[in-house]
Amino acid sequence: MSAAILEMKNITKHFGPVIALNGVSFDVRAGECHCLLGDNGAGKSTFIKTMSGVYRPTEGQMLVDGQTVAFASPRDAMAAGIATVYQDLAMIPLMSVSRNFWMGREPEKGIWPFRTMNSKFADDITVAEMRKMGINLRGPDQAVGTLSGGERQTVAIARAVYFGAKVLILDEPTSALGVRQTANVLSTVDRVRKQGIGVVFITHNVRHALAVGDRFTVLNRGQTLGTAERGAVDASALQDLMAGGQELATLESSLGGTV
Amino acid sequence: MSAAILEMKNITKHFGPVIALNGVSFDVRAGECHCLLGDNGAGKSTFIKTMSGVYRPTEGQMLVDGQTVAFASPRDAMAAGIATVYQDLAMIPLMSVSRNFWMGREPEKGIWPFRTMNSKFADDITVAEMRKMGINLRGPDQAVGTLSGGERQTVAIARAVYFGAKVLILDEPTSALGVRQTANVLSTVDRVRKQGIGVVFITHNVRHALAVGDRFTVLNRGQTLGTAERGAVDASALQDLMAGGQELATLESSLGGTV
Amino acid sequence: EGEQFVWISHGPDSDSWFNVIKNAIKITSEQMGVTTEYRNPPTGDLADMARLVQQASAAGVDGIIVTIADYNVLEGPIKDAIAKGIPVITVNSGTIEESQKLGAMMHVGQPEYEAGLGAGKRAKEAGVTSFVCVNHYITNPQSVERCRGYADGIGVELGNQMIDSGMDPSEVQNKVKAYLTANPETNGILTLGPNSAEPSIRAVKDMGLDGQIYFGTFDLSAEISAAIKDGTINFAIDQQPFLQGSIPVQVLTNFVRYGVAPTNSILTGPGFVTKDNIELVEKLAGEYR
Amino acid sequence: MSETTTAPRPDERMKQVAPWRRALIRPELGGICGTILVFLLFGAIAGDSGMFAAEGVLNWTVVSAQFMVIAVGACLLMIAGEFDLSVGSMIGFAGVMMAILSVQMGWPMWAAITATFAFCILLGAINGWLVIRTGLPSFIVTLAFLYILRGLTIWGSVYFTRQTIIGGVAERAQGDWLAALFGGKILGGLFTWMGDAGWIATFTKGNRAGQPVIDGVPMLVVWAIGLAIFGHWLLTRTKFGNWVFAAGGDAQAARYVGVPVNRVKILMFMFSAFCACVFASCQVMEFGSAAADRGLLKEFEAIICVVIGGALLTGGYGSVIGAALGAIIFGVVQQGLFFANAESSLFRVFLGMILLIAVIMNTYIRRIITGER
Amino acid sequence: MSETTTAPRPDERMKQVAPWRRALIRPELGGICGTILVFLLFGAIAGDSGMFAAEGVLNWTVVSAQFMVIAVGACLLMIAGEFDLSVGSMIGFAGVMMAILSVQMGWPMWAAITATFAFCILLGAINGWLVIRTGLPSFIVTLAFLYILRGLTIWGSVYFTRQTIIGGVAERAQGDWLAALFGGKILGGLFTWMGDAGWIATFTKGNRAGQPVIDGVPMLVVWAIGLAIFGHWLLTRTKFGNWVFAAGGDAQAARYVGVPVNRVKILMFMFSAFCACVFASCQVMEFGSAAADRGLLKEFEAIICVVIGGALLTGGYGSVIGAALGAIIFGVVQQGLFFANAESSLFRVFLGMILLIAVIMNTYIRRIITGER
Ligand SMILES: Nc1ncnc2c1ncn2[C@@H]1O[C@H](COP(=O)(O)OP(=O)(O)OP(=O)(O)O)[C@@H](O)[C@H]1O
Ligand SMILES: Nc1ncnc2c1ncn2[C@@H]1O[C@H](COP(=O)(O)OP(=O)(O)OP(=O)(O)O)[C@@H](O)[C@H]1O
Ligand SMILES: [Mg+2]
Ligand SMILES: [Mg+2]
Repeated sequence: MSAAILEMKNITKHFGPVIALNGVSFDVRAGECHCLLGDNGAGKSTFIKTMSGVYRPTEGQMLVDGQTVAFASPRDAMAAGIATVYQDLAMIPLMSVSRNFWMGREPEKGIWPFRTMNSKFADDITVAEMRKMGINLRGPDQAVGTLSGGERQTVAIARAVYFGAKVLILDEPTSALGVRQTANVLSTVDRVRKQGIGVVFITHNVRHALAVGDRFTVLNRGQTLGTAERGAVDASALQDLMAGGQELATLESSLGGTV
Repeated sequence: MSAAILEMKNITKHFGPVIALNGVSFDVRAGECHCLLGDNGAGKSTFIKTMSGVYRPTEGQMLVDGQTVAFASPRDAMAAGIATVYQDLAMIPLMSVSRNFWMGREPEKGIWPFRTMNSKFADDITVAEMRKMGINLRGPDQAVGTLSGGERQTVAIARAVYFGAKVLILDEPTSALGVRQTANVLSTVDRVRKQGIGVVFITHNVRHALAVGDRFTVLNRGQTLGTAERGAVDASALQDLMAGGQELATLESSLGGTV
Repeated sequence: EGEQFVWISHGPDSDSWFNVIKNAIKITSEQMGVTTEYRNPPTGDLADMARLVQQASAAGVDGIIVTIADYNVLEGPIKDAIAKGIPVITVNSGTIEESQKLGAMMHVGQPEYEAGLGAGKRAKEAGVTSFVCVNHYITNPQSVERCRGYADGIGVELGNQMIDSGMDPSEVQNKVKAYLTANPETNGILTLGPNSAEPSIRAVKDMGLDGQIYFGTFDLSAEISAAIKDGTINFAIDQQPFLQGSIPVQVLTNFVRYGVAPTNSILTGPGFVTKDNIELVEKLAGEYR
Repeated sequence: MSETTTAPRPDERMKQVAPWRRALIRPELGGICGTILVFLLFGAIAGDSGMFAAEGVLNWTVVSAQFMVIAVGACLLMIAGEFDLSVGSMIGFAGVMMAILSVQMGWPMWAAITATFAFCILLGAINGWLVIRTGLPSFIVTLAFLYILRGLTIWGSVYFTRQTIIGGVAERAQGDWLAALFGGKILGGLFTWMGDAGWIATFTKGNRAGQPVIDGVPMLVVWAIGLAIFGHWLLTRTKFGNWVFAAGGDAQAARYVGVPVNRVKILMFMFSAFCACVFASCQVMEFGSAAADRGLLKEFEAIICVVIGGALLTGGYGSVIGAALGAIIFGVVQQGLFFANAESSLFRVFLGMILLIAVIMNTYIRRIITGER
Repeated sequence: MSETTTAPRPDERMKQVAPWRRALIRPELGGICGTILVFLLFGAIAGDSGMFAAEGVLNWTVVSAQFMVIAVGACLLMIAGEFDLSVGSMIGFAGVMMAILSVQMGWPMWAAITATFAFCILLGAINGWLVIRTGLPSFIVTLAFLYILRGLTIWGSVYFTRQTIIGGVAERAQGDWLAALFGGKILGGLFTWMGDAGWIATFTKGNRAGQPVIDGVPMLVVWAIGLAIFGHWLLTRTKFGNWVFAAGGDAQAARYVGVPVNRVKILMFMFSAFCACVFASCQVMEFGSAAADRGLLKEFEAIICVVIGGALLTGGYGSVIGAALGAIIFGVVQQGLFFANAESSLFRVFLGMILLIAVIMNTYIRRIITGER
């Protein structure tokens, strides 16, 4: 496969007394879906927030296309082609879908100092992009607060995809979704990957990971337990890895191995 | 099996112009786990909030132990033995675990007007109950805000179980949880059921449902699609039911049926 | 008959002093058979007061009575009203010269600085060397004028002898006590009205200094006149607000009806109320005095 | 997510809502209704008092314009999720600073005005910086500045002039180009012509007999309208406006997608300070004096205008047009009560009532918009 | 969820925190430090001015007690997630109502006081009910009441008495048992005895020479201490206190688990009104007069005390002891500046600074507690 677009080396992150990440290395290549798995509190969200410029790593190195970078803000990361769909969705309920879609990168027209937002253009693109994802909006000025959870998720993904990211990071996009919505998100991931974008997919759900992942990295208590290629690992092995492989056995026998 | 502890007949609920529930019937018996499944926006949360006294149904009848009831507030429902663990957890981050655990039913000592909270008793019980669920607290006065998501979930469940509910309602308790935490919650459900408590378990995840459920009711767009007994239905049938059984097929083929 | 006048003051809604004026206006209006509206800027903001003058002139009243709280602010609106042919009488604060410059018919009142100066001279005669001026509405320019006049009368520079006491009576009382404790050489007090005088009386009495300290105040109230009687307060500067309320209404009525008016301004103060003449004013203090 | 067909189909789970009802749903609706109501009301009770003659109109227009200037600043800031209790103190401070610099220090007027604007905007930036940096609610930080600035104003004016009122600004402002921008009047010719044509009343007696009762539109009114238009344009038409909404709606979310939230908020604090300075300059230039008590409680009045105009106290929702209408309502009610000869101590009672009624109405409207209940 | 063994094991992902540092982490820590600092400061700069002699102590104690009475009410209300800007107007209103009922209407004093308390508490309940019922922020609702009550107070006192200061209450209160509960002094005998024994200073000149400088502790101080103890007990020891925290921390969550949030909030509004009435009664009984302008800006001062004392403006966190310490800080600073002969117009500047420093310190402390950053 191609060289890594984004590479993180030995990332450490402390929050005051809390050591959230303790030397994590990770990379994404173009056109692959790299799954990041791990239990609650393993540090997945912290790690991807480091990637996307929300936090600065306490220690460690980040490389984009082989160049060392240091993001001061999410804006920098976006400029470098890293788009993120956060677990907490980063949508503003009282604002319209179109305004949310374009937030932070509003299209403009006219000349300074009379530059205005190109609302017509923004609305058209929003409606078109949402339709591509299978959502028919009542109108581009519908408030996001009136959308369902699944619909909001889709706006967030559509936004990231539209802005032509090189790397798309999805933090547990399926955890609150129903079956149909989940299938939709997974097939979107698949579609995005085929466009040559590197996808970082975070989930608790081993089956969702296996459905779309090319590589799998498991985080545990702030450290990596290693990376596996697709095919080299199966669901139960991953599950054991995530759980630390201990008392799960006892539970599984009583519940029939269906977790 | 025994008679229903809680029975909901033809429940309708409107929010202004939105018709969230359109005639849903449902019942729970002692010692069973009745799973409520459905896609996003199907009305699951609305339905259980009706059961637990948060909303009043627009129309329809509720019976507890065969008696018609009308809950004016969550307090009434609790008094009738219905305990709920909400999707949004109903925890107060700045307050201690012990205060959260007892919130709304603080143990008291002394005589009026000098009744005070029995903090010692409250703390002891909290620590003990949390230990039963497998959590060792730093101390009962640790703020809930410093707990992980899984730990908070456990506090909520421990609280409901401790207060000796006849019916325990869990709204998507596993959606944000890791593998180990999920297993823990499911085995707790199993334990609770064996104590003769009726459990209403809401989830998107067919596998989690099948692991513990005795009966399965699927909601779709505010209406029931029917109730199935354990053994009479398998994972893929349920999944089809939830999704409305349409385009899922195409997705499954491309993704390998692993959703 | 039924002429419409307005009486515009600078006192905020809560200012108790203008009550006597309101009462005077009411009585005089009834006597003369006219309607006189009393108006004031709710927070005492003089810019709002200027709007009131403009408003009255827009409403085309038959006469305006206005205090010269700040010459600069009111100059424009008053001149406009006069240009419109509305007779204007200035009252209360401000000087006769200012009144004439504005082109008003006459001035009825008491110039604040001079009143303070008079009080200061009196205090100097009594031997006051170090004083405190209890200012309960320091944001109001007129109040500072009074303290400044007083200081000049005694012949000292106004510095931190003027204390920002606030309106709350307990705070005023305790601030005065604190000041007197920290500055035991103080032998004169000036308060600027009932709001600061009443708590100060208590402070002085609490400290056993009643009669020991030369205490002057502006304006009258029941408690102030009692204090004058028992010797706690040496003098009160009475600017006879009743006259400020009443005379302009009479003059305007006669002017509008019959075209007659006095040719000179009338100074209603500073009149000094002391133990000697307190009997007269005691009964009516706060309501008509 | 409920449909994957391309043609929108009405959702069977939505009851029908009349389209006219939907069209009406906008933040400034409350303001519009309120304005109409207020004009009808005073038209009825004070119609013959001169309130709606040229001079009366100018009277309440000027008062409304004053409110509008600070309401526009407060509105944008409130939509950005913060508010500023130091506006009133800032007005007093700016006026006194201008007067001290020009009258006491002898600076030319334009220099005094420029320096005051620069310093006050800097103070606004400090306000904003503290709010951002400490994460404290703006209520607390700006409350501290309310006291600090008022204290400095009183101290400064007493220290430099032994008075709390500083006159003589008018002489210094004579012929100054920048002062004219705040204290001047425009369209004087038009009014003279209208007076001559008999369209507006003229003085009938006194030494200005024959001149029209209005000799021009004060620059304050021009500023108010200009600021309202600018604010409205900024908020609804530009990228920056979108960021203002975003910063107030959910600062964290906005930060995640790359909106420079801190910069937006600090800029809005600076804009609010700028508006306070415009207010102070117009007042000082018009009246020729500054006083330490100017602007008392104006912060509340600004907030009231904004809230009457439909903005949400918690940020992320509102409209500058609404705030401007709120200012008009406030101004008309305040002056109208005088025209109607109402007992003036009841003014506050009315004000409180109007505030309550207006916000309850606005809440109802907003609930319809967002569908919340 | 990281362990299932029973013995707690230190988490390897936590750095060690010194136990003394943990023990210190409590909401009132800021208040405690602030109080110590303030006493040290004034001990240094005003130690020889009589500030810490018996009389000086009583002086700032009384001022602090006043603040404390309203701060306790504001604190509980703020922890319950709301605040009340109408406290100041309520103080004025209660005083005038009491005076009108007793002096003008001729009611016996105890009846006037009781009726006033009942009516004001009812007003508090209406405040609370409106906040709950309309879902509006309490800032707006109580701002409306700030205006309405002040307007009614002025109008009422002028209407009934043609004055805005109503005197003569002292005579009516003479010998009234309920009035004594607010206006009396206690422990007079003790102080006489202490004066005779030479433990406290006696007057050396003036017409009270020989008497001790203090003739008793005003009931106001007793009320302040009593309310603070009651509030602290209520908040930390009772079930209801837990509900107060819950209502302010997350009203929705509290409602879900059956806490009667609405009742809690309304009761806290009523308690805040009660405290305002206590303040008003003590003042009216002590000074023998009521005035329409009493209590101006007291709402801010109450909020400042509470916030200095470590409570969170957004609710759910704070301590009554902290608020009481905040009141002491406020009182000591205000009076101390006079003892220290500081330029009094700078008082507001100091106040603003202290507020800022105190809240920044408190925020730092709270962040350590919750581990947020
Ligand atoms: N801002 C913060 N301050 C202090 N500690 C934090 C902060 N953010 C995260 N942590 C801690 O860092 C650890 C990792 O948290 P993180 O949210 O990254 O986990 P996660 O893997 O995303 O878990 P989940 O699956 O529950 O989303 C946790 O112990 C958490 O408590
Ligand atoms: N308070 C409310 N006001 C208006 N509409 C509401 C309200 N609560 C829920 N709804 C609507 O009712 C429908 C059912 O919502 P509900 O939350 O019960 O779904 P759910 O099955 O729990 O979905 P999820 O799986 O996403 O939790 C949705 O269309 C939602 O938008
Ligand atoms: Mg996470
Ligand atoms: Mg739900």
